[in-house]
Amino acid sequence: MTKLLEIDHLSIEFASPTGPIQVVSSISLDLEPGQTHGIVGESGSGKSVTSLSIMRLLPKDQARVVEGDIRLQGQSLLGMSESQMQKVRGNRIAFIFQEPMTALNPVFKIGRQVREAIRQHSKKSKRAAQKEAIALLSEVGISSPEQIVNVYPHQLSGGMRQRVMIAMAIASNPEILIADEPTTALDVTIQAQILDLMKKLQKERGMAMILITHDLGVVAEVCDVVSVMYAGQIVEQGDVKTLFREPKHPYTVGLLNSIPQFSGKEKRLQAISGQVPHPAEYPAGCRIAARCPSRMDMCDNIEPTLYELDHGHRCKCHLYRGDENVTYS
Amino acid sequence: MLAYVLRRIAMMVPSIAGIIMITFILTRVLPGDPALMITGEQALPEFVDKVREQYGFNQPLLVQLWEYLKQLARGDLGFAWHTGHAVASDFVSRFPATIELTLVSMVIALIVAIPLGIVAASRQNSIFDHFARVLSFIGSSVPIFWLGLLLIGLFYSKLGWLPAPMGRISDNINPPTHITGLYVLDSLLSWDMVALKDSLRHLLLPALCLSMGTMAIVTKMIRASMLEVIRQDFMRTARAKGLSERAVIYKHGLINALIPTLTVIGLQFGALLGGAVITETIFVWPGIGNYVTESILSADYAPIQAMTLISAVLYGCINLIVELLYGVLDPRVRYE
Amino acid sequence: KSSNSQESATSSGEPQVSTTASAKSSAGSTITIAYSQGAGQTMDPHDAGDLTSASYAFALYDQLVTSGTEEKDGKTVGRTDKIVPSLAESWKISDDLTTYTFVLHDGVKFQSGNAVNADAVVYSFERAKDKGESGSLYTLANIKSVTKIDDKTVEFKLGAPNHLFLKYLATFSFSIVDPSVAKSNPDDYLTQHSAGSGAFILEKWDPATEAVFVANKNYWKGAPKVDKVVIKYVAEASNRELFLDKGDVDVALDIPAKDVESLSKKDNLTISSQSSNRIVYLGMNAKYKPFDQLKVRQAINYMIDQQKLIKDVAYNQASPLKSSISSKSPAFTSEGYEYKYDLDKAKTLLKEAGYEKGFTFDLTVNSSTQDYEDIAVLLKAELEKIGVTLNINKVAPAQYRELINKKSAAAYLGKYTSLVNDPSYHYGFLLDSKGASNYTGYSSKVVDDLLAKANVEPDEAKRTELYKQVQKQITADSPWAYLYESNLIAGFNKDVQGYIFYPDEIIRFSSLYK
Amino acid sequence: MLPILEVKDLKKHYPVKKGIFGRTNGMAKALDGISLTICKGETFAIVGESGSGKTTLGKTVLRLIEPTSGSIIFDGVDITQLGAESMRQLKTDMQMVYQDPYGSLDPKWTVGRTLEEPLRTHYSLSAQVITERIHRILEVVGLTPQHALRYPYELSGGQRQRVGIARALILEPKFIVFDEPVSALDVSIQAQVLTLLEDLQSRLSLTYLFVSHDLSVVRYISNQVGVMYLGKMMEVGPTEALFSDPLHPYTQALISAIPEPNPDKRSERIVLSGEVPSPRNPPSGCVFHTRCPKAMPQCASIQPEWLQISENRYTACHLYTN
Amino acid sequence: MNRAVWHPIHAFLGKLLQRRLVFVGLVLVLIWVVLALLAPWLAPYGPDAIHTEDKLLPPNAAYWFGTDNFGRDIFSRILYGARVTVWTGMVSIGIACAVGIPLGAIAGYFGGKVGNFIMRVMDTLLAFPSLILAMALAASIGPGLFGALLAVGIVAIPEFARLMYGQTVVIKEKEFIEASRAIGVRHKSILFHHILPNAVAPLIVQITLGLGSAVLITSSLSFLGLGVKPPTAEWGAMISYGRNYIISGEWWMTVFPGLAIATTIFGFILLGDGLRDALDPHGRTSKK
Ligand SMILES: Nc1ncnc2c1ncn2[C@@H]1O[C@H](COP(=O)(O)OP(=O)(O)OP(=O)(O)O)[C@@H](O)[C@H]1O
Ligand SMILES: Nc1ncnc2c1ncn2[C@@H]1O[C@H](COP(=O)(O)OP(=O)(O)OP(=O)(O)O)[C@@H](O)[C@H]1O
Ligand SMILES: [Mg+2]
Ligand SMILES: [Mg+2]
Repeated sequence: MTKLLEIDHLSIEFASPTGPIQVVSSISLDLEPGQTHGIVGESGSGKSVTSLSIMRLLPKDQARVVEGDIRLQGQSLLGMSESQMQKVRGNRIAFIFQEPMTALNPVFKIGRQVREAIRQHSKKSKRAAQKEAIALLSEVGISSPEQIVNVYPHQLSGGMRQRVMIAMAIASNPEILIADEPTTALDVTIQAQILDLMKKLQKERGMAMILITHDLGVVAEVCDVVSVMYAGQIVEQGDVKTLFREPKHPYTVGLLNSIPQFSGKEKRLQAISGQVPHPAEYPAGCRIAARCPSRMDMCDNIEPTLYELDHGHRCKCHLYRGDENVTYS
Repeated sequence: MLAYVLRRIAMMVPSIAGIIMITFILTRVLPGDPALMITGEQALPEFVDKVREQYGFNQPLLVQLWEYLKQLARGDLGFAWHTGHAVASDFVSRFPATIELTLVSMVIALIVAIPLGIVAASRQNSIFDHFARVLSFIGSSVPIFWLGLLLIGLFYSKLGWLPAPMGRISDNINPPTHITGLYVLDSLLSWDMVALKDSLRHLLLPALCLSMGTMAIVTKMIRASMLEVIRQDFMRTARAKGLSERAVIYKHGLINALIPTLTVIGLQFGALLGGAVITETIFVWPGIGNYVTESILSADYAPIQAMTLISAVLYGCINLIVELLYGVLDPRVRYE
Repeated sequence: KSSNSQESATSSGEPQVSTTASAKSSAGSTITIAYSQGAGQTMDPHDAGDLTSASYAFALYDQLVTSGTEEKDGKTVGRTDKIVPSLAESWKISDDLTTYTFVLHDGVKFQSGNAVNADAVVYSFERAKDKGESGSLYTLANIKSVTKIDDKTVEFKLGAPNHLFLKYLATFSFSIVDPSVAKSNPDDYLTQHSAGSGAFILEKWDPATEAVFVANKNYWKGAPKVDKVVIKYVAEASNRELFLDKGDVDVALDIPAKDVESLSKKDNLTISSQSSNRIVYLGMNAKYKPFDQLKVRQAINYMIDQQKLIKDVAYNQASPLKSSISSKSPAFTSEGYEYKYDLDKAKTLLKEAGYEKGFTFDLTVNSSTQDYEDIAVLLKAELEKIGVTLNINKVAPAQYRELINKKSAAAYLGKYTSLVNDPSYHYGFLLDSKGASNYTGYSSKVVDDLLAKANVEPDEAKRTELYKQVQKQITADSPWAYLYESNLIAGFNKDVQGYIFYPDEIIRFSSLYK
Repeated sequence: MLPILEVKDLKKHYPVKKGIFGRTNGMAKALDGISLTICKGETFAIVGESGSGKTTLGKTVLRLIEPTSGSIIFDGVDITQLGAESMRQLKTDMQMVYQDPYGSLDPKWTVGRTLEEPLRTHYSLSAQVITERIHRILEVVGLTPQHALRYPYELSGGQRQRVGIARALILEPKFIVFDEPVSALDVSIQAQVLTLLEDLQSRLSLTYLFVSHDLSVVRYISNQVGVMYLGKMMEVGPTEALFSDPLHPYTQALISAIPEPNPDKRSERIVLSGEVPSPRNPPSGCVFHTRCPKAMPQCASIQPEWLQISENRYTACHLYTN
Repeated sequence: MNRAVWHPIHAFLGKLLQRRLVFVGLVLVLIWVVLALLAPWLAPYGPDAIHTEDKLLPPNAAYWFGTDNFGRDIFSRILYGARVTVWTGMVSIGIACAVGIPLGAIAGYFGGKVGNFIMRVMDTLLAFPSLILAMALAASIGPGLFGALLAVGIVAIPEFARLMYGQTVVIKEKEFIEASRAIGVRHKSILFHHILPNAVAPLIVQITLGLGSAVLITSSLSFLGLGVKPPTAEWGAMISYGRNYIISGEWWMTVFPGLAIATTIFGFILLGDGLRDALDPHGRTSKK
């Protein structure tokens, strides 16, 4: 069976004055239709780079895919011509960016920008597109869309803008929606609204979704599958419920222990010591070794592979080498 | 909006008052006794005194200032003794030439700079980019007066391709019917192709020469702001919609890049007026720049004062227009 | 005293008198002249004070009398020291030399069609009296009254005998204007319009670029041979040359001396370089140290290498200056001028004056004339040899005028061209202790007395003798260092004819044709 | 316990300027009648959505922003009445830590120089004493003396935030205002900073005013919580009580909106409609009524009073008016 | 970017040298400065030494750039001209900095009526076309080197004031400034120790570019006869002098000084532009 989207051992390098720097290393993930895949990780772990590479939106003169492939229903996106790719963007895969403040063109009216998304991939008249734009805006919960089409982005609040972004993203009924931290810049109450909206739309339209965030709570609520990224690699991947109930990787565990547990004050926070290294300084061996409470000698030199646990749960840690069956709690 | 414009114009008043003061003081400390220049070399002292009295040069400065203000209030710009004419009539006859020169230079500069800047930015580090950058560096390094001399030397004396740099139109060709005073425009309006061709040929070198600096700066600005815009999130949004790179740059990028450039373009009018002083001297262009140079050298107060006053008003108006354009192009800016 | 009517017959040098001339002129011909400057000009002959305006006045207006011409080496040359009739056909001078009675030419009409009559003459002199430029001359001429005797006769009464009165009358300042036009318009009307009886009528004038004159077909001395004269103002000498060479202009004035040689070689051009009345000198004000010492002034004189200046600055388009007056002036003498370039002599003089180590001074020069700067640069290099430091104070014309007029320049480079070619006029301005242009503040009782005496001396030979004494005295006192007499250089296209050079440097373009 | 800071009816109204002549037409009520009491050694947290006036409150309390009216009694002294010089001296007792670890350190200064500045401003100490104190404080916040020689860009976000804290601590203040000190940091670093703050408080017996929009953080760190909305206080109470039994509908909605990572602990969520109105044009009556799921007719017209519900619990809501 | 481990100066130099154009600029400027300094040793003749027997010679072995109408060596004059240029540039930009920067800083930091007034005056000065203002000033002060450099300096004041004003307004809103105020640091100290150092980068850029335009304006003034007094070897004056000789074919009197001006300004502009990129990678300082 061909997967809807398949990222296959993808590695990406950026040019820098001191030579190329690998910021994403051998990442793999699959996406089934209708599924929501969450990617979490600390800042700089390579979440955005991964997502942009699916759209082939990384700056051409700086970024380079050094290894791996991305396939949309079996067809390699990396091998497509630029014009073929333009037919994929916005049409089959849509994107929502983190900063709703800057992601809309400040000098065009909302209507024009939504219309553009509609007409780019269909042969609709301006009129029809305008009508559809209004319908879309009302679908994303904007109360008086007829007026909103005639205003400029700066006249809208952050939440409204993010709704407009979503309207543009779903305009061509994409198969996949990639959302890069869609709610980070928003207030909690607004964040709740937007997450609700996205869940609703996904259900109605049967879209698959990749949701990038650093908020574990968001992942837990919205996603089916989650990948935890650290320093350009996926360190743990699996079904949300299993992963949150039984985190395997010491980093995931640490991450979960770092969040003040809302339900009680009883536990003192257990911070992971140290910090994420710069991509230029990723260590050999396991990249978390220096910060890991269960570090072993081998961790410094040998990079662990992504070990398969049950139910598609994978973990990139020497603790889960097949021979030894150590569990970590 | 109208209220805004009126208020803005009201705000120009103190600045113009400041300019009147500064110029007044500057001209009065200009070395040189105007009475001596008004009378000829053979004049006897008593006649010089008579002139001094007639023009009020013997009055205390404050009285002179007051007289000057009164005269300005009547709309009288004074008398330019070095031409023997009222300043106003001198301006009427010379200003169109300068305006024409400045406008055509601006047009040339923009026609070259905008596409060049965009191409340079959208293909950063390409050969176009290098060309644009080097061109803009050269454009702002070459002194106008030198370039002008070389251009005349080449195109007129050596090659003989262009008419003598003397005036705005050849002697044997009648100037077009006077409508705006701008020969190019007038000859277009009255469909006088002979005059159009000839006046364009006269304009070409001085306008090209004057446009260099502006061309350079605008190219640089467009390139810089385009580079800035290209990095913006909304450009990525446009790409993510599936727009082609061309559409992204020209539909979404260009207008955003033009907005910050507007200010620079507005400011360039001032620079062009300054540059016109030199260009007009070299190309014997019968405009205001030449006139001001003469006035400064012969300590003729009235034209200098009038010139600074008018250029300040012009500057204010251009800035206002730029601001209003800003409001048109950039919805985030609204004036009430 | 004597009727000069026969003189007009002898001086047939006036080319425009020829009535057949118009037949020769090619139809629709235009002559374009590039002037070096347009600034400061006016069309009003009574206000005119510069060469440009003066040339307009001569084209637009006639005077009672005018300068004569002579044939020299097959060329017609103007003689400003020779007066011939113009609007006045003849005149009588009373025995006490203070009353002049002029009889006007018959049937002369202004361009408006009005007759040029005694009223017009009286009006014109009234008008001239009050204007700055002509008023000065009016005062100098010491005119007491101008009276109409009858329609054709006007009588002038002078305060004192004045041997150069007729020469005054020949200047543009005493142009006869049309009273009906002048009176019926605002006073400054004539600044921009013409109302004369002259050979040309003003058609168009833009002080920034050009003035256009059309021929007065009914000119009483015969219509000009061209239909139109266009004056272009081209400040840059190089441009004037360029335009001349390319045929964009027919005549270019003020050709730089350095180019005379190369331009003369061109087949299409004729260059006229003739010695004018212009003298160039270095003035030293005795009020300022160290010029209070004769020996210092003499030392400077000994440092002047006129030949070198003429060669390196004037490119041989000049001649040595050996007196304080032009060699073309009546009564000129170089007697008493013993200076020649002599470094040792200069050093000795300085030593005697107590400036063995030299001194420093500012030389004020006008930025409008390139020659000045060149002279100054050369002098600076020369004076360095005797330890004198010359700082070149190059200033704009306005400042220059102010500095020298207020006599606040210790030393300056000056030039002078006498409009009226006579020592009386020349010295009255320049070196009389009360002279309006006496910028060095030279004041010599001897000279003043001699000049006063000469002014009232009716006998020409005696006058000449007095003026020679004046020259000797001044040369001995050395308020100036003489530099050179410069040429007036103009360039013509080969087909341009009829140029008459006048030593007063004012171009009379009426005579030109092609 | 002893109150160290008492704020009474504090108001801060910003004139809303329009046009180029800067005519004032209207006021933005960033703070509109805030009262609160903070006891020694306690952490008082302020939560609220963006624009609710949290930062303004924090800065006004330190008089970095001049209040429009109201009183601020610090250690028994009404500091709104103090002159500039006494206020300057009071800075040794009251300090502030900023949200943005990038913007709050002078990029041209080394850490050492940044830490030196407060000491030099208030005391004349010998270079040696200064160095010692800098080293000591660096260790207190979990850095090493070597860090004194570094420039901000050589530090990570968490390290910078530690420097910011060290700068506040070096004057040994009694009271520190934290303006969202962890919201710019990654979770793992956030936890490091939070535990540090906890430690410091107990070791140095400090009092905190802790501003945040993150309820989980607030719940973790504070003893008292104040919930702000549009420049007004909605509810104040001891942390545990407030979180387990929120009184005000806004507090209830806020708490339910937090995504919960523990899949076993999820509860029903109240999703508020609409967005926060502008403080330039706040709704009449209860400012929250436009979004309130329990709004009643009187909410739109009558401003609810500040009510004491139980011993330590206050709220402003018509639900509790009777 | 925050994790960069290089020393700031290394990083800066690295960025600077990465761009070849900047390097060209730096070299050009350095060459001219060195030539100016060493002029007396490098120049084959004195700048005013007259050799009338060798006048108007085209470039040749004895006179590399030819001679002028007095037989003065153009090459030597250009070398000495570099001194005048470097000197006027430095002094006039020095004046502009010394007046403009404090004015801008005070206006920006304290704002209010005084600040408003200062900036209004600066705007008024900016409303004059700079060359015309410089001409009027130079003519008023009186021609000569002093007048010219004062005029050029005054004309450049508003630009520095505006730049400093813009910088101050931006920097003073930064949190670290408020943090210092929260500590109780005095205004003077904040201005000197926080704001000024943070504004230095764009100021350096402006100084570099300002030097370029100072050279241009000075030479323009000289060209119009309002600059240095003869026989001072100044490039603009040399061109002005030489223009009369173009027609007679003595191009070297104009072309070489023109090239000297152009290369100098070119150098400054390249350098300034490169410095801007190196000091401020986002080019934000270029805008107000
Ligand atoms: N254009 C670029 N040039 C060089 N390096 C880049 C570029 N874009 C991203 N990187 C580097 O790639 C790494 C991954 O960046 P990415 O933006 O994917 O992180 P992220 O996980 O999305 O972080 P955040 O949560 O902050 O958005 C970072 O170290 C970043 O510095
Ligand atoms: N200087 C000012 N002038 C005018 N209005 C201001 C000013 N500072 C703040 N405000 C307004 O006051 C209100 C409260 O601002 P404040 O920064 O205190 O909010 P906040 O709760 O800290 O928000 P955030 O979570 O975004 O930091 C906002 O609506 C803001 O627009
Ligand atoms: Mg990201
Ligand atoms: Mg805040």
